[in-house]
Amino acid sequence: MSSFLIEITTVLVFGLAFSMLLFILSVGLSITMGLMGFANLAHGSFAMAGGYVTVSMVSKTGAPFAVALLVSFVIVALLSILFERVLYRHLYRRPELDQVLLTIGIVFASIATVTFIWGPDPQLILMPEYLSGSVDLGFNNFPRYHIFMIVAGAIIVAALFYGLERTNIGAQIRAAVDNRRMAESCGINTGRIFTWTFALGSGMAALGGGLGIQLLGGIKPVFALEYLVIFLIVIAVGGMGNIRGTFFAALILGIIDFAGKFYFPEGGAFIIFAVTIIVLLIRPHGLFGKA
Amino acid sequence: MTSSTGTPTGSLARSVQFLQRRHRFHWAEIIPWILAIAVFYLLPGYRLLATQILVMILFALSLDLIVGYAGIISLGHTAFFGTGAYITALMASNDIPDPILGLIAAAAGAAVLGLVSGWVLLRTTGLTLLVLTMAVTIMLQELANDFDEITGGFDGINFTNSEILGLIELDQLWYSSSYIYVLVVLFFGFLTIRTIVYAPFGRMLIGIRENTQRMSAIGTPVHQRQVSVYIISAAIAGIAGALWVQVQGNVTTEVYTFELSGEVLIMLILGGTGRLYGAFLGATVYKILESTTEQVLGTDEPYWQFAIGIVLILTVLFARRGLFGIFEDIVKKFKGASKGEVQ
Amino acid sequence: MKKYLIPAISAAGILALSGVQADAREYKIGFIGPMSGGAAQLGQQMERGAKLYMKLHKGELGSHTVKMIVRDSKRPGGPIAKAAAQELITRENVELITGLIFSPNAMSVAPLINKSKTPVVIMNAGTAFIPNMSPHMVRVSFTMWQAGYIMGQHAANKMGCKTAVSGYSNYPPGKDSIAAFRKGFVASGGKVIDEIPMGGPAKVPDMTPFFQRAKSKNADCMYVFVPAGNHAAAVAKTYQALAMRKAGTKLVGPGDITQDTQLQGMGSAADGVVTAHHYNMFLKSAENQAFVKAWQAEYGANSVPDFVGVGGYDGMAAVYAAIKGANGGKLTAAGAMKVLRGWKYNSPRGPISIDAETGDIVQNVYISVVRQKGGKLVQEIQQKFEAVKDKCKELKLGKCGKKLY
Amino acid sequence: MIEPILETRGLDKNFGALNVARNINFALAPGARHAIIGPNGAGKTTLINLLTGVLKPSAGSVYLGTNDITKMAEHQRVKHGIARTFQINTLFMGLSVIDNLNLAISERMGNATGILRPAGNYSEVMEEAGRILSTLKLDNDALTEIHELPYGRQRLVEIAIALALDPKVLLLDEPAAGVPSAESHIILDAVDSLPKDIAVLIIEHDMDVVFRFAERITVLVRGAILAEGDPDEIAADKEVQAVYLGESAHV
Repeated sequence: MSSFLIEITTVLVFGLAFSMLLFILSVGLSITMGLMGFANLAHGSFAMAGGYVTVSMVSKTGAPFAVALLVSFVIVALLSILFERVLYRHLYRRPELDQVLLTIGIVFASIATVTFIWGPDPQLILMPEYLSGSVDLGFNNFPRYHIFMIVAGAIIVAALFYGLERTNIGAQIRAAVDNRRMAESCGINTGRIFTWTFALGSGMAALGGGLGIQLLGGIKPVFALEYLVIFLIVIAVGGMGNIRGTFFAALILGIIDFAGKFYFPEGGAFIIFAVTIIVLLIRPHGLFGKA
Repeated sequence: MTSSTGTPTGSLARSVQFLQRRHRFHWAEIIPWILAIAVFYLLPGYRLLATQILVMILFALSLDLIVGYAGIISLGHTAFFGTGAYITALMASNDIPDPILGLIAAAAGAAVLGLVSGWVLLRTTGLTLLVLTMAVTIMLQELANDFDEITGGFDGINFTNSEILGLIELDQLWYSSSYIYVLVVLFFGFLTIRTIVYAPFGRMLIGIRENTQRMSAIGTPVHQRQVSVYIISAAIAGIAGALWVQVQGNVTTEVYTFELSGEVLIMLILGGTGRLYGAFLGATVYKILESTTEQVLGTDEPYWQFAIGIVLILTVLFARRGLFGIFEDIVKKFKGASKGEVQ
Repeated sequence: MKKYLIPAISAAGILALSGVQADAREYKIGFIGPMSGGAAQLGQQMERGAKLYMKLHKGELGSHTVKMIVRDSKRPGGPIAKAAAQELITRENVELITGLIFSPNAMSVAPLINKSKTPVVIMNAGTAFIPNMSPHMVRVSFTMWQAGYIMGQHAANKMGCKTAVSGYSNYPPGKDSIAAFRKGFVASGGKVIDEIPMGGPAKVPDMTPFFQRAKSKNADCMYVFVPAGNHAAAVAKTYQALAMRKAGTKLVGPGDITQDTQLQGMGSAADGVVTAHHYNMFLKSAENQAFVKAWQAEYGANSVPDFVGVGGYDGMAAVYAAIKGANGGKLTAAGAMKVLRGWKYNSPRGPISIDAETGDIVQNVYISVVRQKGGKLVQEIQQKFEAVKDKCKELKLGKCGKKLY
Repeated sequence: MIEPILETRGLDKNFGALNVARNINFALAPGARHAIIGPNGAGKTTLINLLTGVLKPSAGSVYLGTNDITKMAEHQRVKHGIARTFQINTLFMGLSVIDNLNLAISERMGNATGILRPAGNYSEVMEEAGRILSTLKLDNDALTEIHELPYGRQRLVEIAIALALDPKVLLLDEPAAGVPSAESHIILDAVDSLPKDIAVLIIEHDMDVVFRFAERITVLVRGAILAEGDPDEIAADKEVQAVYLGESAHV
């Protein structure tokens, strides 16, 4: 392989790992905003909760990483149902600004809460042997974890798409996202659909929070706010409520971000934002959004 | 005062009379200014915090023009605040230390940025606009960080202002003259904004917020008007940014953070949008919680974030129109229904 | 009459000797540091160091006491730190201000204390020129130049590196640090082939793209500067994940990348990393061993001090020295500076002193290497450079060469 | 024949493969009372949107008098005298009735961008609003916010706003839609008493209203004009009966 090809492939592999993480983290918010028009800025708090549950499981109980991820999915999904029932549902018909205020309030309170429990330091876990170190793919060494991230991401994405395209509940969700009124008139209980979808989305975020520990330098209290920017960008570029769009947006932005930093480190975060601005000015409803 | 305001079912003449008097000053509007002066004399040790609050009020007011009145939600208002701040700081550190000139240049520079970015960005709405405004701010912050030969980067620039009108030095320890300076600028800024919102232009903005489709159908060039108010708002935000750094004598890239954009938006929603005094209340409550929670609780543990979070949640759940809404409800209870009083 | 007079005089004499026991004074000092937000762990370290010193040296001031008022600077920028300082001075009437993690925090405070003539002891903020901003400031921490320059020399002379790449957090201390490294490295015959900015200091970026770029340059050494705290763990991890050691690039840097509080979390990734720094918890001196023991007795066996904690500890030692110098009277800037400029102290990090002219720290710099021992990571000292001054001020580079007040 | 005040020539509009307007040649005479009828989905509202500039045609042109206004933006057309009402209330729900009107009047009088004088001091705006409110018997509701008004009275505000624009051409999109029949006479009276110098184009489903009001009727089916004539001609048209009246009979 020529050195140029090696470089491109390397960039793609790394970018893909980040893309997968981005998608898993963002897709729930995309659905929430698309389905109910709810501006849930506390999405990052659920992802963060997932990260902390994973860390605690692994370090306190010695549970295997994969088990910890699944448990965090379940716990956070249940937690999000609680939040949805107690807080969110009062605000579905209220102005967006009220939703912003509530969810930012949750973000602040969650940051403070995890600081009390786990302290301000980033929490890390030592990965099992098969996930640490690097693996030689013939043309370059890659971190095992990145490869794992791509594989795990692909499985999760496939499962999600299968669930949405092939199952009854998936069809109901898609119908409700497309046209809520129509779906309701067809007898779909969109309120319940939303609760389940919200739980699913938050659970996915929790998975992302757990999977991201290794890639994002640990899980820490400010996570909930720090990654909000990225979620919003992915969703806007992908088109609100568009799952396929969110996937491609995550793919494009993940790879561009890596390539940008690799080739033009001076550009800093500039490149990903420049791309976002250009895309949104040309396609204000996102790459795959409804006009 | 109150007996003259019209009742909902009153005759046409009384309705017109209500509209003709709507913009008049209510005696209660003097309260914030009295409080501001009282703070100056009674709490001298809190003057820098109080000064910062006054600046934030002006910043939040500028945001209220676009969010509360014109219905344009932005997560990037620090683009203007920061630009005003840097213009002033750069002038002062390059031998143009006059604070008033600094304010004027900051307003002009921010207005130009408002024109350019508004013209392009305001064709979009909702989440897209939110993300675009945020992206612009973050890019400006990156630029300020990268060009640290000029901006001082993360460490920023320290500078000194000359005397105001060649007479009054901006005091940076006891914040006596600085506080008064900011208060005076805030007062005129507030008067300007208040005049604008009660003029036909302000009413027109409310129309845009309520229904852009209908505004087009009555002959309003909506985009052009949105850009106009964006420019005005940008200029005032630029002045706020200039004040922010003038009274502190230094500027860092923090003035461009999107977190600050978020904070000022939260202050505004917390206080209540579209009513001017919401900005006063929201900025004050937020900054006081941020700065004094630990002192009040007598702890070194950082509780402020928790305190703000809880206040935000409770405000949304129980005070439907921000904290100022509580105030309005109380007034209403005392007076019976007097509609549109604080529109 | 005389019978009564003599004991009275001698009593007065004893009082005078023991530092005016009669009116015990409470010295209020202000402590500004990030107690919340992304850098809260640094604020906590620094506060713990300071409080530990106060606890261990309670008796040292006789009947006088010290009350430390903590204020949260929250963010790296100036405004909140400055407001905190203003309130501490005008409302709490503190006589001295200390703490200050981030450089902009310290810089924003400088004009204020120049007005109020309040002495300041900087416990951390590392941008080289800061002490030049006020005659009332001293610094007990470090500058980027101390470690960077020596690391550059060491990499070229002792580690056999002919080429190097640098990666740095893109802000003034980062630029300081790689400039110092470059100067030391080039002076010893090395060549820096790429300098890679790795995002801002506020957020920990994914380091992979930057390290992958560095790897593609095939240099002998990679010098990395990131701010202490969250960034450090990511550095070693990324280095290992990309198998850069196998590819023949050695990882070096200032001690920020092997910060003691982060070290054990790095696992085998940190093994073999070489750093230059003024402190790590594995120093063999009696002072340090006593310090680490006291720390763990106070904050738990799992808690370790790092250089930020030592900064807090030594900073408080300086504060106590200044208070002793005030001898029961008011702590003034002039009085405090008289004691502190030229002050010497046997710190856990070795003997330190404050340069009377610049107000900046003079201290040992150690070259250490990380080793795995008994399932734990330790730092072994390989070489010691004694009484190192700030190169930037010695060479009078840019603002380092000027008075800024 | 009199010069039409509003005219379309060969107007086409498609959304992808969907033709919603097909070669429409339509003329509105000054002072006309003209109705457009057609089954659901015939493209009636689309036609209004094309006339007002909300939509741009795929082909063809729109004339106001002798001016080609095809490229003119919606708000500019309003300034040239084209006003409309909406099929579904499109009002400033949070504002009072008189504030709704004032917005339109200020815009028409060209003082909507004034930033110095308080809105309440523009007496000419107030007088105009008062006049229109009295005409439509809305004066007692002047300070009522729209969302507190019954739907029927909200429809009246739709008309009031359009009148406040002092139009030459008024396009009414099903003015009585959604109004309970007990109240619909209020709307119909208002429509009947519109000033004679305004050319009025009305879209309506209710044939009673159409035949009571219109002097001329155009029938639109699947985006194209099927027939046009005076009410008697249309009533007698076999094709119309088959396509339109037949269908509406079993709706």
